[in-house]
Amino acid sequence: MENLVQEAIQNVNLHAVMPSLILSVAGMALLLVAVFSPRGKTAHIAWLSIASLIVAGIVTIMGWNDTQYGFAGSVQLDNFAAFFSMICIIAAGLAILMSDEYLKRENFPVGEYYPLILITTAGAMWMVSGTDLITIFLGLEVLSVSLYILAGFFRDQVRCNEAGLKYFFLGAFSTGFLLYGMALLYGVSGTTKVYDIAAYIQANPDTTTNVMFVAGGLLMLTGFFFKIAAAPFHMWTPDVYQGAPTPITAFMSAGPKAAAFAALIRVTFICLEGMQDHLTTVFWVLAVLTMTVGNLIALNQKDLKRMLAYSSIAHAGYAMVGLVAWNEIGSAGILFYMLVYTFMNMGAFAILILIGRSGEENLTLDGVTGLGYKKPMLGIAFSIFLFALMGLPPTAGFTGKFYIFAGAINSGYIWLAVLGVLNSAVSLYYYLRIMIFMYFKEPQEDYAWVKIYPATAVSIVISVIGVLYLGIVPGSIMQLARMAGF
Amino acid sequence: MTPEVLTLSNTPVLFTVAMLLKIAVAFVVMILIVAYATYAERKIIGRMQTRMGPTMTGPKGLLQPIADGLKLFFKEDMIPSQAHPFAFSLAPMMLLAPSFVAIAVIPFGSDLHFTYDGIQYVVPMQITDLNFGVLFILAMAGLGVYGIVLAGLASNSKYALLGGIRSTAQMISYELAAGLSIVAVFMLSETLSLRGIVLAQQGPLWGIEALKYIPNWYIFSQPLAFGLFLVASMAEINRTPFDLPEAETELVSGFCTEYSSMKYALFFMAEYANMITISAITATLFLGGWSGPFYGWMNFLIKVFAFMFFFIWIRATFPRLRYDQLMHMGWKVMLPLALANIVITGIAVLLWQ
Amino acid sequence: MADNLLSIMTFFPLVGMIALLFIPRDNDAMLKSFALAVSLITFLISLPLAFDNVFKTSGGMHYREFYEWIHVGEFFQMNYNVGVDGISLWLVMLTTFIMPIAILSTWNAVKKNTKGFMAMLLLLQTGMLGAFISLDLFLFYIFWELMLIPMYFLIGIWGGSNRIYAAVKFFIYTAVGSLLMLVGIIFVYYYAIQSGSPVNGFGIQEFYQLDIPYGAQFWLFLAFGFSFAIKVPMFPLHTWLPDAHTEAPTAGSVILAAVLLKMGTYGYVRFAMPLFPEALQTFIPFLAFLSVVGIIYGSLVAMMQDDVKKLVAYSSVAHLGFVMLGLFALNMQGMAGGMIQMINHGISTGALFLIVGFLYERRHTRQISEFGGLAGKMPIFATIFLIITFSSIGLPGTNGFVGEFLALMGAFESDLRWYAVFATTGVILAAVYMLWVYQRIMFGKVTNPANENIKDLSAREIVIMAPLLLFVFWIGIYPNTFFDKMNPALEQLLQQINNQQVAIVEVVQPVVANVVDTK
Amino acid sequence: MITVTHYLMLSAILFAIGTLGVLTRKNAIVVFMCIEVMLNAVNLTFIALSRHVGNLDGQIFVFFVMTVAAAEAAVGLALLIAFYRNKETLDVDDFNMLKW
Amino acid sequence: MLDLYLPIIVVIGIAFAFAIGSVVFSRLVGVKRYSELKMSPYECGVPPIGNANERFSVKFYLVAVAFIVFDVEVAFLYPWAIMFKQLGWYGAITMGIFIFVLVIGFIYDWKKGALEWE
Repeated sequence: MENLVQEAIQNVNLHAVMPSLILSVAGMALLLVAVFSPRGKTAHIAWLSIASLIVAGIVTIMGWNDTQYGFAGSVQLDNFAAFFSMICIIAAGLAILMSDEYLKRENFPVGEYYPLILITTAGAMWMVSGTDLITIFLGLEVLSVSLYILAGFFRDQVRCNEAGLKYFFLGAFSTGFLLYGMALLYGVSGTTKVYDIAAYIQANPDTTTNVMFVAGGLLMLTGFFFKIAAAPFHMWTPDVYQGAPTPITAFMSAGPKAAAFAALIRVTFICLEGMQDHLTTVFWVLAVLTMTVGNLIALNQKDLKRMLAYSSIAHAGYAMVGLVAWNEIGSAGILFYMLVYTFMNMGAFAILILIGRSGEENLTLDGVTGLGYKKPMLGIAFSIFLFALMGLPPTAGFTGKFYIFAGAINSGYIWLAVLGVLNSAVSLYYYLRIMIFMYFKEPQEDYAWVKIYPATAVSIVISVIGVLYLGIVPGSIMQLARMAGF
Repeated sequence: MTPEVLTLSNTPVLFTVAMLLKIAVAFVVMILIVAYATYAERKIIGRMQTRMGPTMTGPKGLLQPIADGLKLFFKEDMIPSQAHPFAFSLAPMMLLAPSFVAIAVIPFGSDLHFTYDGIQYVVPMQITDLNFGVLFILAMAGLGVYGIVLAGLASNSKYALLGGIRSTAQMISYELAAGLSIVAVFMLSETLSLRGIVLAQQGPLWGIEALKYIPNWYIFSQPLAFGLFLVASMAEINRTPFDLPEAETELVSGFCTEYSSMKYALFFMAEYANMITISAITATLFLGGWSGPFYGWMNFLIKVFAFMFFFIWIRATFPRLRYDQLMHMGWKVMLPLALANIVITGIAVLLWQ
Repeated sequence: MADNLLSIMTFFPLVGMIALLFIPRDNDAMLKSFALAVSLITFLISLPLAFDNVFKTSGGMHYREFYEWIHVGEFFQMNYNVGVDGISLWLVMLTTFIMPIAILSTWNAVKKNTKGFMAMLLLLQTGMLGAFISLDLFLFYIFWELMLIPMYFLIGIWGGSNRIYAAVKFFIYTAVGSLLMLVGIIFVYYYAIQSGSPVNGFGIQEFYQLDIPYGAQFWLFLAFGFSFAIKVPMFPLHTWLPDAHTEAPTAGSVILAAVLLKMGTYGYVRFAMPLFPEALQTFIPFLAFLSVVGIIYGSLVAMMQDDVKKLVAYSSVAHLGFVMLGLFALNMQGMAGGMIQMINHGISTGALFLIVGFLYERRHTRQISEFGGLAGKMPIFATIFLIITFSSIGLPGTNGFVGEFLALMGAFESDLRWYAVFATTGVILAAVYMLWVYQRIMFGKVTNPANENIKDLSAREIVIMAPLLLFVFWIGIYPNTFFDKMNPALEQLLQQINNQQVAIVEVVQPVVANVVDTK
Repeated sequence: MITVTHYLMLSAILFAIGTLGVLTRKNAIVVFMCIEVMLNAVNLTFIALSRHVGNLDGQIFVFFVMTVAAAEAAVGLALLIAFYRNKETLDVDDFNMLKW
Repeated sequence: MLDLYLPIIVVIGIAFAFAIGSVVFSRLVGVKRYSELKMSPYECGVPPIGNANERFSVKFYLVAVAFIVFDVEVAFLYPWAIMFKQLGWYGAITMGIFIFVLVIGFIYDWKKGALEWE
């Protein structure tokens, strides 16, 4: 017993969880700040949240190239984790920036919102740095549970309730699959540590034909597929994205999705390495299905949020191409793509926040008719994000897709890349449609209600800079992604 | 030669016989105490309020409980037309049965040694010694909530529903306080087995030889935990002054408004059975169980009766709490105190080592 | 200065565009003059290229600039790698030359949102110049796609009544093709890496040295060729062109015809043909067939049009058929003819669109039946129109003759003889539809009262047309100015195509075939 | 003799029941309980396997699953209440403000 | 194993048998005189109004939710408590952090008014 305790003490390495620790503590502290603040006063909480995110970001960056192992190999803060952590931090920061005025407009300025985002981010960071199925699961759940709340945050709006509930039900449902898969993997290998499972498979190669192991692996992956909204497990995405508060939708589509991808990469590339042949086929099919379904259904969407939801499904499909590639370029490509996606998608949602009206959030295509003339700067920014989502140079969307498809082609999946680009071509249509309404039609309204909230504008500017920077001179960040990839 | 513990594998027959005997004794005693606890309560409260209590049935009214029981047996068993019949019938059983089951893990006497066929056997005076006995008791206490919820919902009547909901809220609130308060005990005893806890309370207080005249009962080490647990338990079983769910004057008996006949009697019995269980647990956890100057089971019964008297006494003395006061006390007084107690105990124990 | 000439030339319009954004939006005159000034300065910057005699002696790349751009370890490297040779030289010049004309042509035509219009034009110029000078496939792709965005807005915002349809069609057609090309580009790169060949990022000069197996070449040529064929446009993929041309504003049509379409043919010359010479051999009959079909079909459809602009648009399809046919002849005459025909088409079709624009500005209609007898009312216009018509038909003495003649002759001397025979009918058909439309518009009596008070060309319009006319005759009479600088590069190109052919026919590489046999 | 296989079979059946319940039942609370059944089936699997492979990792996992299930229950119930207060129904078919 | 659980099973059986038996017995021997009025729910002697399944205060839910969370805390505390002395300061600090987190939640609950009644 003494030995065990000694060992446990030695294994604690707070450096390995420092960024998420900072966010958790900040989250809890701000929760108290929130409850002691008068109702409606939330700005200071938002700024404190951003400050803590910056601190966590600095700590993460300082840990670059300095892999920390903690808690007996349950946590591993390596470059991979650091990169994804940064994505989550950026996503959270942008979401917070675009939230405060939005909450005031929606008449629901509640301070708990920000701590919840911080805790979600902390969960995402556990998830990306977890090398133990328990840690991954725990991170996933901390993330999910906070997001359930955030998705249904406006408790007096039925749409929001519904989004929260749907997210909750399907999230919990998928958690069941994930756990069952983990249980079976544990049963076969006798351990929950990712590297130990890999070692076990190495020692017992016939494990990969073990029915229990294969079933476990697939069930676990199913759980992850729900989280990254891969077709046919994507059903929740449009509803939830449409109903949830817009900043949360933006955040959800970037940070948590990136975290789910991170865990998926870690688990598949390390743990299930032996199943590569079978898994690439699965990923292949799912990737094609996901992008096709996302793009095709997005074609006839009128509601912008819903359209972006389907587009985000399609983008998950593109990112999955990196999984199929199963090589360094592919995994680094996913890293880079998720970063790119964070900027472009969150930017697009930030614009939706500005042009939405209070309460009536269902922004349709008609709602942006002629917007480009009445609010030229918004129009330009929105166009940049849309071009990025299309994947056109010189925006980041192009470099991101390039990275991903390069991975696939390097592994010989040329037809997958072809299907990928054909899907991009399909997606052009619905993104262009937004621009058609924005620029090619005469404005019907004067958009007097559109106020450029300063903080939201800052988030848009940051996103624009990010999109252009990653599009024009992406070399250094791509290099970082390469160092972080598997 | 060390005595052999009776197990099913080495001596199946003896084990079975002993088991059945223990169960039978425990049950009969339990039912008797339940029956006469009602009598005792009426008598004692009567005396305290300078009344006589029951006097007519039998000598000094001693047959009163039996008469009550018979009366209830022959009353009409009604199921209101709007009720859900199955759940309605299930509810009282769900309340009573767990409180009976809970006694299965309580040690009610010191070990019994006897020789059979030249082999020395030892029989623990306990129906079964689960190594997580406390958890079992808490689980059973938790099950009781279902009975009340079911009663409230199945009756499909406003008073019953309100009573049931209120009672549930109350029970779970105080279950927390009760559960937390005894954590400090386990920190000292290092076991969840009730028998183990009793054994841990042997010897002089805090192991100091100079204090050998004071037993090492946890009531001395953990007075706060004791108080908290007693109060919380009382509330958990809806005893006055925490009997809001049944509050006759406000909610017309709460969740048992619609009940009659033997089903009502089961609710009634459950309350007293719970009282016994709680007394027994408190005695075990804080007063050294069967240890004391007399035979094991006598010590134990004395402690139980003392607690029963205490409960009745409280009933006679205190007025009923208001609901907000009740919840306030559970959440804002007892819960923090219990948590603080754990922290303080932890620090104290570590410093002591 | 000379070291960075190409970069300065390319990015000057972009800088100008950014500066333009700070000019108040309602100051139309200022916006226009500024844009014009920017485009003129760009033209001046590019002038030294035209007078540099180094192109006469060497067919290689000149004015090279090379900077590392994106370097991601062993994953991939992209470089800023630019340069011009005799082939791209004249296309670059054409671009810088046409742009001031296009801007001048919109002086009064664009009424709404001048700022956006000018910004888009300047952005477009950067894209076009960049695409012509890129020696790195990745860089080329970036510029190639960059051209899409401004053109999309030019058509969509300032176009005619059916502009949305035309803009989206243009965008999606072009983007689909280019996306497939992207896959091809990435594949070539990794093929080069894996085959151990020396690689300098996505530099095409290194890619020229690759021995890509036939199986891969086939698909790659298809990917590249498809993309360029859309842009050219070749026969079955041409349907976006009439829509885009018709709906685009005059400046847009001019640039689209003069420069953007050259992107496709330039792509063939620079990338598809030399990179995949073996596959080229397979495709030549097919492509040549499509070119001839394009020539005849374009001419016939042009004949049927009621709308002048549509007529010009379809004539473009026919003209570019000649270009393609010349290029696929794979000999000096054909190549030179194709190349010069690209310039010619830029000048004459650009001029035709300007002429249509003049008409449209005056009458706000493009229906041929609305006009008639304009010759008497506007003599200067009639003269200019006639010259341009001759140029378009390819009358000797004008530029069109030189190009078409050389292209057809090249084709005739190569394996494409029979194609050339059929293509020749296109020349006759061109005469038919061009002269016919000229006759219907200019001659006869003024039947439509709206044409009674029609004004002749203004000074500005004459200034716009003058340089075009100059080049019509210059190329028509003394094309050697251009050929001198083009020939060395073309020779080198032909050598590249033919060498590779021989090399590949000789070397059989079964190992490589496995690599290419994709999953 | 009862072996680990029996436990696994039992938990698999429970898991299947839970899954089917989630997919077929209409009442949100029942759906929610079915999810809990799934989680508990997983817990059973973990414990059986933990005993089978002879280490405690599985039981530790169960601890976390329980906690998480509790947290999920808390949040889920809160969401259900919020929805019920606005819409007065808990039928899954009435989650139709957004296209399903 | 069975040593420990057989008695429990027997006890459970007996307890339920007792409960069910007494109910059934009383049903058998008790009088049965049904009437519409008698079977209606009690409501202070006036005819019952409306359905009993009304909404009740959201406070009850809050209590339930808080209970779930703290009950799990208790579940975590028990195993820790019996190992407490062996784990020493390490265990104490670890659990201290855990309790600290819950206390924050508790303070939040408190300040938010989830524990207030009226």
